[in-house]
Amino acid sequence: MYCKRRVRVLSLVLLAFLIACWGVEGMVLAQQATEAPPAAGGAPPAGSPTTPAAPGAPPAVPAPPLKIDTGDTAWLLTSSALVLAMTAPGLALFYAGMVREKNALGTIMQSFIILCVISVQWVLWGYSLAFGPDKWHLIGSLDWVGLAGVGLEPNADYGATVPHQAFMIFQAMFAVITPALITGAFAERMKFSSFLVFTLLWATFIYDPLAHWVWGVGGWLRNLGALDFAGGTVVHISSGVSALACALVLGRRIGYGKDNMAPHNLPMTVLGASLLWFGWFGFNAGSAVASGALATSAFVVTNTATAAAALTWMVMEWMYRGKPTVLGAASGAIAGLVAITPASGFVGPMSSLIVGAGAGVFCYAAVIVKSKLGYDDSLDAVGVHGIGGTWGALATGLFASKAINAGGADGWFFGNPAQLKIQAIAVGVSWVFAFVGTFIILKLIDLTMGLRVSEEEERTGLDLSQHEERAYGKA
Amino acid sequence: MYCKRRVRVLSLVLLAFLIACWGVEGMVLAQQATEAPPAAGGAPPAGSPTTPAAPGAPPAVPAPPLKIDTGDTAWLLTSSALVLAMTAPGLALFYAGMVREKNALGTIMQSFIILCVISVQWVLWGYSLAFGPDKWHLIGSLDWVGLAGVGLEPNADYGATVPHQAFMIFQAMFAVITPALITGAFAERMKFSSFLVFTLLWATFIYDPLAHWVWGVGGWLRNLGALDFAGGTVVHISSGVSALACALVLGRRIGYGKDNMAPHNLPMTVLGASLLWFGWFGFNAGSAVASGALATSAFVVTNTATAAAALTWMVMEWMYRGKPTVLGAASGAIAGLVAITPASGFVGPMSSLIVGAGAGVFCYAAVIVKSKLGYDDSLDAVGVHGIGGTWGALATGLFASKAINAGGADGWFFGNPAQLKIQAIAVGVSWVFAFVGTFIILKLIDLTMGLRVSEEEERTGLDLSQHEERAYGKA
Amino acid sequence: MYCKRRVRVLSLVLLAFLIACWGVEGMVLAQQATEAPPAAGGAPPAGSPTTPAAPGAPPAVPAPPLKIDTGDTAWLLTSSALVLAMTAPGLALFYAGMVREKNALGTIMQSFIILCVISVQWVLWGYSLAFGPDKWHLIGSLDWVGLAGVGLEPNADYGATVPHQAFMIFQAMFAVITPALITGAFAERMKFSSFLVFTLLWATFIYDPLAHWVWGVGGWLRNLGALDFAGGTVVHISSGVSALACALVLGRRIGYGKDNMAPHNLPMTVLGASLLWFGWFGFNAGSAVASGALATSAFVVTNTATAAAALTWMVMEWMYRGKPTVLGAASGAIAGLVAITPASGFVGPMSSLIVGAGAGVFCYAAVIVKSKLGYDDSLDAVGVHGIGGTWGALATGLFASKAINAGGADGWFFGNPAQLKIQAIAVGVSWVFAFVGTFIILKLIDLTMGLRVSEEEERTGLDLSQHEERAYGKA
Amino acid sequence: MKKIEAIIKPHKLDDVKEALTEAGIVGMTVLEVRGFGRQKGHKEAYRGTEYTIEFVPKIKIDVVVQDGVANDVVNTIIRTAKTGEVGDGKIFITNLENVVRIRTGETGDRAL
Amino acid sequence: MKKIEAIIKPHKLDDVKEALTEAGIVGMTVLEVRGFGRQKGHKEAYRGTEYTIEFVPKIKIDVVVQDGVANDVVNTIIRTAKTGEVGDGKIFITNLENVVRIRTGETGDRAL
Amino acid sequence: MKKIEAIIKPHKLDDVKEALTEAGIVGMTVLEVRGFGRQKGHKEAYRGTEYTIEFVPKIKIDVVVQDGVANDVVNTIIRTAKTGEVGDGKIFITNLENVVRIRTGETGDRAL
Ligand SMILES: Nc1ncnc2c1ncn2[C@@H]1O[C@H](COP(=O)(O)OP(=O)(O)O)[C@@H](O)[C@H]1O
Ligand SMILES: Nc1ncnc2c1ncn2[C@@H]1O[C@H](COP(=O)(O)OP(=O)(O)O)[C@@H](O)[C@H]1O
Ligand SMILES: Nc1ncnc2c1ncn2[C@@H]1O[C@H](COP(=O)(O)OP(=O)(O)O)[C@@H](O)[C@H]1O
Repeated sequence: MYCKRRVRVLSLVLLAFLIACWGVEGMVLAQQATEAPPAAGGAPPAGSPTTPAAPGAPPAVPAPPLKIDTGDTAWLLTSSALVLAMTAPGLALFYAGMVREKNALGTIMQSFIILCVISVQWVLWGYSLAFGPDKWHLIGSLDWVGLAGVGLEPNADYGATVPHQAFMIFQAMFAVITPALITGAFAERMKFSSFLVFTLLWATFIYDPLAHWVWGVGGWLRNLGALDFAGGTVVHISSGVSALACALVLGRRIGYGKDNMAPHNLPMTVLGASLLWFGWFGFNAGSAVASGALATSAFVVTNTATAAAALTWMVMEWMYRGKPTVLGAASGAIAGLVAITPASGFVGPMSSLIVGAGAGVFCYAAVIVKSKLGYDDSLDAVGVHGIGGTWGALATGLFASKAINAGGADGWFFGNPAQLKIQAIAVGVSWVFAFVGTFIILKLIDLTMGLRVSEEEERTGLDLSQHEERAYGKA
Repeated sequence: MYCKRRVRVLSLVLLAFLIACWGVEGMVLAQQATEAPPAAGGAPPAGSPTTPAAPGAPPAVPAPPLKIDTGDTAWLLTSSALVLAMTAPGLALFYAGMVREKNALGTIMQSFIILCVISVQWVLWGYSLAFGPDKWHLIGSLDWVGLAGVGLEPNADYGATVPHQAFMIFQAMFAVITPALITGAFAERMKFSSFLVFTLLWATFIYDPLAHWVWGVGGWLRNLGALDFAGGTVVHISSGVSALACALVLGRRIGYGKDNMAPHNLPMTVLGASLLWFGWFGFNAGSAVASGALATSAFVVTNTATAAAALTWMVMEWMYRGKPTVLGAASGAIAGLVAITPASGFVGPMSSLIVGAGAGVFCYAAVIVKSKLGYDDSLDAVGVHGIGGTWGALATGLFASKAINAGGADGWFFGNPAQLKIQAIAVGVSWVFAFVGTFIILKLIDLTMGLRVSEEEERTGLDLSQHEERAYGKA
Repeated sequence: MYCKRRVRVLSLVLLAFLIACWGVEGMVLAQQATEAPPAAGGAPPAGSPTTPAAPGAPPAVPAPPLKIDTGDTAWLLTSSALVLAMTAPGLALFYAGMVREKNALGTIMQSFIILCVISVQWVLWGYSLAFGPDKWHLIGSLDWVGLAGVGLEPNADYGATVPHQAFMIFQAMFAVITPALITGAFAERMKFSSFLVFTLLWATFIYDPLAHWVWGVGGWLRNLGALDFAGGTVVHISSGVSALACALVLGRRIGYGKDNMAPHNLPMTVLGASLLWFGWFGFNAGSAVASGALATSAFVVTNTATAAAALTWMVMEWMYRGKPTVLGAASGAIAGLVAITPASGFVGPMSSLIVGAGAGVFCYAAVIVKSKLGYDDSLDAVGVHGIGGTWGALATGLFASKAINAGGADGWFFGNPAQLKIQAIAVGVSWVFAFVGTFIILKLIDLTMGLRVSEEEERTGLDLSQHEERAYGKA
Repeated sequence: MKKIEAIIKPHKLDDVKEALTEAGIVGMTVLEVRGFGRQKGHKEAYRGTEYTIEFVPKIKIDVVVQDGVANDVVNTIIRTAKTGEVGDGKIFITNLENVVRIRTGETGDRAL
Repeated sequence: MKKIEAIIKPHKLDDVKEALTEAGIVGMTVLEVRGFGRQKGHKEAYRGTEYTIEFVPKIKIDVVVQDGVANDVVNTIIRTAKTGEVGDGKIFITNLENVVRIRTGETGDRAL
Repeated sequence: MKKIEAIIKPHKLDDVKEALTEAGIVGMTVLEVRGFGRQKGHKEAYRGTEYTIEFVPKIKIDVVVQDGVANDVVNTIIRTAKTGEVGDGKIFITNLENVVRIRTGETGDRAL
């Protein structure tokens, strides 16, 4: 009986697939047609905060057809691969090492499957919502759904020397990692099906609009002049604040504050952290959307801030608790990477030392404070990404300098206090939008399908209860 | 006594090495002489299926000396490094996580040592057999043995803008990973010495000719017009079908179907799968042998198909068995990567969604069917690479479009049903050649040195019996 | 009480940070001012052993402003990221897998925190000491402290087609990995605080001067004509010989030769070794400081020598002990990478086979001999880096060929026996300088703060005694 | 002296340990075991293969006590380890001939 | 009641478990141990260092049964765990004072 | 026959094993356990959270011997496992009803 049902299911799926295969032929044909002609953007290339020209580059001459530069494209593709590696294996292992053994696979799965879900969502509608032709300064239109019109010619707005699809796939990796960061807040207790729905809704209704506001041509925060080189607001504040909403709505894990919830595999966590550091060079230096001076500058400050933050966190801990820890150093590094992200294309190496040190101080303090407040942000997504991202976005308003990036702006310390105010607005808006939006999505899911696994499932662990697998089998 | 023997062995080896060192002086000198002059190919650059010009590029002007492009070279070197990372650590961990603890090292060793063996074989004679000047449309001549004539100038046939050796080393990584894929079929029971011999014979007599047929200038399948962008037939069908021969000839593991053979470390497997995904960008997008529109297109469809396949496999499993598994998602991703490989330079993103979904469906079905048929393809090399590669090669005949790659061809859905037939021929030929060839090699080894470890060694595990090491030592 | 102290510490730190933040404003401003103007080096571009022009490149025309090449920069940034990955996660895991479980985190921490410490040291004063304007052919001046004058324009001496900071950050990764290699010698017994002090002193007083001698414009070994493409003397001999000093001064681990000290996680070690291999392409091929023929050549010989060395070590072991081991193959690969490092930009593929094979023979012999001599170089930093680096530096004097690199020199086998003598001088100088210098630093630390953890701490393991953490927690 | 061996559910270990400590027991030895009994195991699946794992993770606690307090200890364990569901475990009581404290060489009740 | 402790070769666990189940035994507790005896261990080598590992992985099965069936159980184990080679293991039989089922508080034979 | 169960510090295992072998003992079974007693555990900290681990890693050695040599064995263990610091461990001695060698079916003293 049971077996027959299975065979039937299998045959049905096979059949359905074949029909689908045939059916989409038309659609594919249609799409290819739009892919072929150069998607030459009507607007002339404009210096933009996110893709500023390298200092010293000749001023852009309007009109002539855009040419793909092999070096820029090589760097952008490399960067895209690096950012993919941040989510899986990077973040997947970073988080999985910190949970208990019984949740190792469930935690890995969350990052891994987000990579799959958002890769498809982005191609189908996410990119269009975020970067498609502007509507009311709030959202991209649906013109680029299914990548219609997103071809292999450069797009003047988003990278005049690289194929438009290269920019698209680079951004896809950002859209992937952002919801994955949130999973740290609800680790070890969320239902897999609900988690999938949450991810899809959050990406569509929180990430895509926010990305449009800050990075999309016409987006209102971009028009305001907010600086966010590689995602302080869009990626880290949005995920960190949403993580707070998750921790509050889902509540604490069973046994929190009583059971031993020590990380089950810290070498795995350090491996993940190191891969995040490695991949983050693509994240930040790749955000120059070109290979040259600006990418180099972003690369250098990324490394410097990260190192400074790791040392600062370690020293703080040493003074405060008596021992320097490995998890602390790794956490500090991530905090530094987070904080330098929005600033990475606008500040110099000495400034980056301070941005990094600040990340170490503030994020460590946040983590200590959390354990007093009593909400269960299991893997400190709030403390690291929310606080680190906020500090980084504000620090950009302090340390940005046109000497580093002529397409940017000066910060307070370089004579322009107004920039800090703009940054503060962008930070505030992101906080409110992400928190309220996430709260609503979570409540909707809670009322309909429920957010948490049952008590017994939680005790058993996600690996067996959600996936019927164990991380470490014994022969 | 024993000790003395050892010392003598050591001294002898040292002596032998010193003599060898002196002896090769002449050979090295000779080789350097051929290395220095530019190996300018006599033939004018020709658009070829494997290294097609980026769409829109100016038509190649014959005669002028070829110039190395720094961006193209950067991308090709990066890609070569990425493909290396696919074999070790990627595949090594992907496979090792799935075996029992007692075979973890033995399994890792197979991938790792193949990397070493084939790296040397390729430089000595493999590259010459596969890509050297054509003989009878069947094999490369021995003219390029020891890389004689394979210098640092571009070769018009195999990459007009990159050093010839860059193309050579990129292809070396392909030659490395292909036999490594097969090891999944005979995991946990093959004798190490026999395995080494098998690898060397297989590379020389199966891989090198097949690569020549499909990719070598003058190769008969290439002349026929078969499309294989990055190795659907050469890499995946050849390894998957050879895997089938291995599973049949070697027979099942002791205790198969009775003992618990659960994976000993699934986080390791997911780490491996993620690194494979990461490296596969080099595999597919690097196969453009240039940085630009075509590489970008290959990159985008690779990511999209992979994500779609992982989701499809997971959903299939969820419906068929009741739970979505982490191993399933990871396996689906690999299936998607396999399937998009031959198509990656010829299809657009919407087509790639279907190619990926198909991989999820067919490969999952293959894995389920296997467990009914009863042969022991331990880590599903057949189901994933054989079936996935076959689907991908055929799908290329359906979805290929000249709008994506002017140097390619249209598939059935773009008005050219003939292409599917050509693809089917290439698939059929690869199946037969790989199966028969592998079968013969295995039988020869079985008759001479034996293929399997003894029963007691198998029970003890490869780690202790073949290598006298344990994966996880206890203090 | 305790709690209050903590709160006070925290507040103090926060305050101090804010003040610091304000205080550096001036300094940052000052620095930015020097960053902005192009740091056009006064000296005309000169062919130099470390950054030689690609063969066939047009002779450098003096005076015109240097232009950044996007492809070269892409490759250098990619290489920098790759070399970072060598230290963490690469070396961290390679070493950590070989220690006992109780020291896994402590070992990982050493590599990880060196990455942080030296990243900051390098930016603040290390780069200036190593590459800053020459003083007495012995050391760089302090002119470039805090990267003053190290901007985003190319520097003719150190890479005429890439931003100066790109060369700086690439070199930073070299400065990072070198002290990390030494940690293999004192694994499982060094006090964390003393280790930090040692690292800082060693980098400043050993590494920075040595790098200046060999690579800095004006350095006396460079002037002598010593060839060291990517760090045979600077990186491997210096770390390997210092490792010897460490092993001798610190003494053996408790229980050495009696307790079972088997590696606790060999898959982790192979993962680390594979990542080292992967990253080493950046190390060697990146040392061309350009993307093209020379980088390609370095890439090819790196891969070939590594494979040859791994096979040689394995075969040696097979003959000498009876079984080929996985740790042996991985160790051989590292030995090959070490040996080809100084030669990688000067020799051809056939020569590299011999360089690799030699590494396998000599380093394996060194490791066997060590176990008779009785000093405790726990993870064989001496045998692999000291011996491998020495062999590689001498082999460069044998196999170097101007046919490969016109900016280099010919070795003995190519008609220039003098080169071997120069290499021997460089080797000898590095040995003496590194050994004596390290010895003095260690003795100073031993007298003041002590080098080793207490006996009880050593028994407990570094993880708990130094960091109050365990690598693998049990729920 | 009596040796009391209790097989319990893993997540009950902390409760049992605390209760025993409160009851004045100063020493015990704990190990991880796998139990087979009325409590059902679980299913696992890896690609095409399904396994039924019949062994359930359990904790075994060994406590050696003077004869007089054995009953109290047993009752304390029952009270704290009980959930009322199948699989709560068993307690085995054996008679012990002697106990020695290695550090001092003391024997019998004084060694506890 | 008797407590039967059997040290066996790891790959024999499934066979023994099945045979005991067929013989009507409904509960047992299993753990991984390392044995030292006549059976030789193995050699390992890591670079220059060789180790001889004298301990061999074994499985220990604890079964508590009524006095009457103890002999049957011992024979069943002997029959299924035997390979005839050195290292097949040992069976230790102890007298047990009492057994308690935590879930119900039942004691003695009823607790099994 | 007597069953001697010794809980010792892990780094003493090799010494004890060697001393027992010299004393003519040809078999023993060893397992890893966690001990709770007078010896204090350690602290661990992960970011903001601190844990006190009260269990200490110990090794348990089971040796079954003829009645006559039990005392010798106990003394050998005391001698070699003793460091004089808290936490050296305990030795428990039980009477054994019977021993069987699986390979041969021998019982009693001959099975040892
Ligand atoms: N006869 C026995 N001998 C040894 N251990 C037993 C025996 N019966 C049960 N156990 C142990 O007790 C545990 C609980 O037993 P089980 O039958 O599942 O539940 P309950 O004790 O609630 O009836 C088992 O997992 C096993 O470890
Ligand atoms: N005196 C003993 N006390 C405790 N365990 C023992 C004793 N003798 C043997 N064993 C256990 O029995 C196992 C098998 O014993 P061994 O002497 O190797 O083989 P055999 O029982 O076939 O003679 C050993 O590995 C050990 O675990
Ligand atoms: N009553 C007991 N029952 C079982 N095991 C015990 C008992 N008391 C102590 N142990 C074991 O002996 C070990 C050492 O005991 P401890 O009190 O720390 O030191 P000491 O034996 O030197 O007084 C403990 O870790 C525990 O494993």
